[in-house]
Amino acid sequence: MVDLSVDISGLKLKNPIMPASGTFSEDLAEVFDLDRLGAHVTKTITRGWRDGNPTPRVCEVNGSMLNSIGIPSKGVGAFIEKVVPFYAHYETPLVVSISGNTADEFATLCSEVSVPGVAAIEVNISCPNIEEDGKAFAIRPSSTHDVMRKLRAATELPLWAKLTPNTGETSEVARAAEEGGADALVVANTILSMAIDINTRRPKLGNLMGGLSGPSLKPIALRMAYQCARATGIPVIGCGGISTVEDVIEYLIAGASAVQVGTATFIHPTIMLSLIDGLEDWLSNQGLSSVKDLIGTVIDGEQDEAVVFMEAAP
Amino acid sequence: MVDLSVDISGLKLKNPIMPASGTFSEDLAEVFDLDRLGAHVTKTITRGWRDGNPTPRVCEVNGSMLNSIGIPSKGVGAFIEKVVPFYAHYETPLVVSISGNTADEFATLCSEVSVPGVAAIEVNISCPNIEEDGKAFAIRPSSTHDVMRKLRAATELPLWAKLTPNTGETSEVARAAEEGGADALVVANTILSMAIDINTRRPKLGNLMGGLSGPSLKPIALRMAYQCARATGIPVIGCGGISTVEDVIEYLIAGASAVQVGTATFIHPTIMLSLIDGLEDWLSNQGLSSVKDLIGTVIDGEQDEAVVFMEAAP
Amino acid sequence: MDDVPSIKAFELPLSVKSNEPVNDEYRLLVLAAPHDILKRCRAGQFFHLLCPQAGGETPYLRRPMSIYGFYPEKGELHFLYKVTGAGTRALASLALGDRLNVLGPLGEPFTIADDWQNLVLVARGVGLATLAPLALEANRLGRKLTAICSARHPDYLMSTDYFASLGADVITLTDAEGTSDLDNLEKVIEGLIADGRADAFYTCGSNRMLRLLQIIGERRGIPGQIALEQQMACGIGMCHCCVRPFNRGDRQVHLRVCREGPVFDMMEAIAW
Amino acid sequence: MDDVPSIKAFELPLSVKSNEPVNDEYRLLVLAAPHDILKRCRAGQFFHLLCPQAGGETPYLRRPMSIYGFYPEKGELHFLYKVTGAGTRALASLALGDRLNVLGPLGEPFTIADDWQNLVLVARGVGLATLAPLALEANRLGRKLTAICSARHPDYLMSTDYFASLGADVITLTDAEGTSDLDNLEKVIEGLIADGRADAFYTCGSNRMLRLLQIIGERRGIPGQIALEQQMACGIGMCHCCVRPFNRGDRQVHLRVCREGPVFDMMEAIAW
Ligand SMILES: Cc1cc2nc3c(=O)[nH]c(=O)nc-3n(C[C@H](O)[C@H](O)[C@H](O)COP(=O)(O)OP(=O)(O)OC[C@H]3O[C@@H](n4cnc5c(N)ncnc54)[C@H](O)[C@@H]3O)c2cc1C
Ligand SMILES: Cc1cc2nc3c(=O)[nH]c(=O)nc-3n(C[C@H](O)[C@H](O)[C@H](O)COP(=O)(O)OP(=O)(O)OC[C@H]3O[C@@H](n4cnc5c(N)ncnc54)[C@H](O)[C@@H]3O)c2cc1C
Ligand SMILES: Cc1cc2nc3c(=O)[nH]c(=O)nc-3n(C[C@H](O)[C@H](O)[C@H](O)COP(=O)(O)O)c2cc1C
Ligand SMILES: Cc1cc2nc3c(=O)[nH]c(=O)nc-3n(C[C@H](O)[C@H](O)[C@H](O)COP(=O)(O)O)c2cc1C
Ligand code: FES
Ligand code: FES
Repeated sequence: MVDLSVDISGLKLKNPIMPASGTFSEDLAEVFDLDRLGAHVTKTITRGWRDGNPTPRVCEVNGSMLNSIGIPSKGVGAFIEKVVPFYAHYETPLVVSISGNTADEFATLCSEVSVPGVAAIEVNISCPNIEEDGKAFAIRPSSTHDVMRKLRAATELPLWAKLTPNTGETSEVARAAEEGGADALVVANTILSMAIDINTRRPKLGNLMGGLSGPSLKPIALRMAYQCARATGIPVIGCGGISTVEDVIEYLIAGASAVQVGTATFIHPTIMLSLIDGLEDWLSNQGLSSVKDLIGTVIDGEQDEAVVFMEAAP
Repeated sequence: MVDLSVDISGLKLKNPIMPASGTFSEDLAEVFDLDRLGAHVTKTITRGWRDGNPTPRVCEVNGSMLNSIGIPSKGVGAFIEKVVPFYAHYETPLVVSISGNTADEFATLCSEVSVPGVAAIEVNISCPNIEEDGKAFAIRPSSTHDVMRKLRAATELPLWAKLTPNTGETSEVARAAEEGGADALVVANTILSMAIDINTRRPKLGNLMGGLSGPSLKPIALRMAYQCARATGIPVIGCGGISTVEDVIEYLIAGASAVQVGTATFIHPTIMLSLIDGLEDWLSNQGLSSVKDLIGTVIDGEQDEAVVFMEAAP
Repeated sequence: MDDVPSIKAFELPLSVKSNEPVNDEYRLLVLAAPHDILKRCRAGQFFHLLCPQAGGETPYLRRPMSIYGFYPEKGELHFLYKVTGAGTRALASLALGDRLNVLGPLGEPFTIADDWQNLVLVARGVGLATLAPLALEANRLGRKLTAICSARHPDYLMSTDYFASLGADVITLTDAEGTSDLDNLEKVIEGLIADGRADAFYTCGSNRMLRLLQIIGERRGIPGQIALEQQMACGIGMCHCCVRPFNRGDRQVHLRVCREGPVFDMMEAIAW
Repeated sequence: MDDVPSIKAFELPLSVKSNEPVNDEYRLLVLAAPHDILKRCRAGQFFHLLCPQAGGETPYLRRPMSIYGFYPEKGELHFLYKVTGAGTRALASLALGDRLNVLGPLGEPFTIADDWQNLVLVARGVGLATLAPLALEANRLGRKLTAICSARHPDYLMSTDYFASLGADVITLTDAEGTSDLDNLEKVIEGLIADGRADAFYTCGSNRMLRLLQIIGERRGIPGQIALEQQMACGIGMCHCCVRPFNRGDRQVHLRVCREGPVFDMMEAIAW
């Protein structure tokens, strides 16, 4: 028997496989038993009601996809009334993803969702901050630190900070999140992208631009997961392009303590179950008794620290 | 007859297809007549001699590749003596790509390569700047502006600034390059990525991390090309993941005046010729008499300016 | 554990029994499917199909397809599709014995209210694929059905024999014969209403038809349902990419085509 | 225009004549190739192969393969390969009539100096693929050749008949028979030297063999050449990914395996 359980700063998960925010909902309970997952992570909510972006909201690009769903949200009231009780039927811990346009609004929401039944809060700091010219909080270390301190003060629950790949300062942002009070880092969100229909000459997304997810994102997000694991002392949850058990293993070796699966669930709704089973088989074939023995075992010892944190010269 | 010629701030190219730096060299003359290309762009050189990064220097990732070649360079002397005269045998204009560790060294090199036979200088500001904690110049608007002003003062030749996707401030960096004196923008270089061999647990690149190029990069670089065309008044040269004539058209519609083809040449060494022919055919099928009638024709009019420049909410 | 939803949708590979052209635009795909899946199917629902790699193209997202027919006795699941892009081109390449990964059944089916004795089905082109199984259901419930089938050309009229065999009155309208314009359609429908043969409308696909049916429905107080399409990623309600706007009272709401739909109240739908 | 390099390498799709296993590790791929391409081929050169999509895998970069045989008369180009990963698995899926896009011939060939009358070829495993065409060249030039072929097991000894048919003396060493160790190899080579049958060495692939040959070469003043491998992207000298270090005088230089190689001076090569 292989021990698949991991510990995310005190929150124990029975296995390291969980869904990524926005690619999971109660609806999936009609496809398989959600209690098999390591955690449940909800779509990001905002305090008030929001409509989301114009359609089309998704398109395909070369074996991956773009989305500009926006964050349609029924607001925090509806969420606490309807969604939190749904997950109370499961043993798997519930992680609630939240977001806000300003640091204060964000922090208010953070305290509002700190209710029984919620095991941790994932703060989606990859969303635009209207106080910083619309830049996402997690683009800069300073705005990351500021918002994390306010969020930290707003709740006793574990805080997972979800980072964006739309930055040139991943390690610095990761450290700012840690110093600001994050208990774990979720690495990463989608990267800003675009596609144009050459026949109509219109952008393929109603919102012009959107986030790239799926296999194309993997090498970028894996690099960030590695950088964050090296740069901080808190657990990293890898996310981006995972669709095979080899991808899961690659993230764990790079230093991630758990992983989130997003777009792959759209292609194979039951994929998270296959990943859990596949990981167990692989570990047992390798003679490993615990997934913890795999985490962070990348052999990079001969490498200069400078190489790890500097930008590579192209 | 379709007119394929384009004008890059006064430099006239017979067609908008040229190679990307580092994926082209004199060696390709043994595969096809290089005079068919719109421009010749050399591998980035540095002032002094450099060895490049440890091997392995490339690996495959999901239908794309990572590289960490580094910038092996024989130095500026050997370059002017051997490489510049080679290209004198062709009518196609020569664009020399250069880079430096500090802004001053960069500027010195810029004036040193301003020799007869060189039509324009591409400044690879996506390389680490040792005065800014090893961050590439083009990660931040301020360091972009500083280095561009020094480069501008060092030469009379057209300056093309090559931007990096490793930033959250593409539009700002583009404007800083324009204000600093760039005549055109090359958008973009590779994005920092990683891959690990799960059997050996070693990074697949000798340098740990490297740049992602090929089809996976396209939606990201296309988005940047669009942002740069919107944000500045100088020509944009699109680069990233181009491997079909549809890709070329998509970049031109997004606002690029020309394109660079990189990794695709490794897969099909003659692909640039097919792209030139394919573009001509497509334009003529569309009843367009000049490629200039296609450039920047994306239909985005109904979109809020804010959407274009802000980060999309994922 | 109680109150946990039961499993309703299944991801599974089905083997191809046949995949033949119906005319030069449409093809019929027949899959061998397990009895317990077929028993769950309802008219108006759809499956989300994972199209294979074919001819150098790799469709990534699944493609939604209405259930054209489901036959628990024969163990068959039918789709009628039009080849339009990479995904449907890939479907067209499937041969006997190949496997196709399907997810379903998904979405809310058509409903037939107890007092809807005379049903009128109005469809054009591939819309017939979605409405066809409704005829079977109407037949099972002993309702009268009139199927108004519109197409560019008589050659593209599909399923008319199928409708007729289920006891439906079939009215065909084609562009080629100059009978498919909205004015004529309106006349035909008003004729049915006058004869007391229109308690409810079922339609799908065409914007112009929707608008006409809404006007007639409003004027005559006749309800109806419409099956709508929208691009989909997950197909099961998670991603919110497939929303469309609907009128609910004096508000507009966004509903997911894959989850609250694809069948919606005809009067609430908003023409696009 | 003058001084512009002439076209030497060609990108073109060739059709497969056969692709059969040689033993349970190696396969022989025979392509139909145009005469003018085959005439340009030289022993030691390679082609860069664009492996097809196969079995859900999509190899992206091309794969370098030594020319195992080139026969302008028969219009055939041969490759001998070992299935190791996605690219070679895809090669193994090629069937009669399939097309394979190749780029070549590439790289610097072996050279045979005028005073090298007695050649010794030392190879193990797939290294034989690279050295085989050298035997043909030696035969054409009327040089004497001794081929020392090493393998895990007699079953994996390939090309020995081929070497023998070209008039070479063949010496086989295998792990199974306990004859392939370095001590024995050294004895065999020293025997050849004593008999005046070793003016130059040709080798490839094995680190341990290289070191041994360098020691013997140094001691006895016998020159040699080695064909080396390195991961490649472009295959024609543009990308600088395929470099290896070499001793040149008292400096180390980095040379491109695809361009300055794959054949290098044996004494300059650095064991890895
Ligand atoms: C609930 C539902 C039921 C459907 N039933 C049928 C049916 O029975 N027969 C049939 O022929 N078609 C049906 N369609 C339309 C069918 O899904 C599209 O024709 C198909 O997805 C096109 O894919 P493609 O790759 O061939 O085309 P492309 O245009 O290359 O597709 C590109 C993307 O757009 C999406 N897309 C394109 N057209 C549509 C559309 N009309 N609706 C939704 N997404 C679209 C594709 O899924 C894909 O993600 C249905 C659509 C929905 C939503
Ligand atoms: C000049 C030259 C000549 C060669 N001649 C032959 C030959 O005649 N017969 C033969 O069987 N093999 C030969 N090889 C090795 C052959 O190129 C590799 O076995 C092959 O590329 C492996 O690809 P793969 O996808 O099956 O394996 P993978 O391990 O999946 O390949 C992953 C990547 O590593 C590269 N790679 C893996 N092994 C090697 C290697 N040994 N050398 C270079 N790149 C490698 C691949 O090209 C690919 O880019 C030669 C290599 C070189 C450089
Ligand atoms: C349709 C869609 C909606 C998403 N919505 C959210 C969201 O609301 N909040 C969030 O933090 N990330 C959101 N994401 C990003 C995912 O959580 C994940 O970070 C990203 O998709 C990368 O993982 P993947 O490649 O496995 O999909 C969304 C992604 C997709 C595809
Ligand atoms: C092997 C390799 C070497 C490269 N070297 C350089 C370089 O020296 N200077 C530079 O500005 N860009 C360099 N690049 C980046 C390319 O010029 C180009 O920006 C990038 O590859 C994206 O384009 P592509 O997807 O078409 O390859 C290199 C790319 C590759 C793959
Ligand atoms: S397709 Fe995902 S919610 Fe409808
Ligand atoms: S493989 Fe590109 S230089 Fe050798």
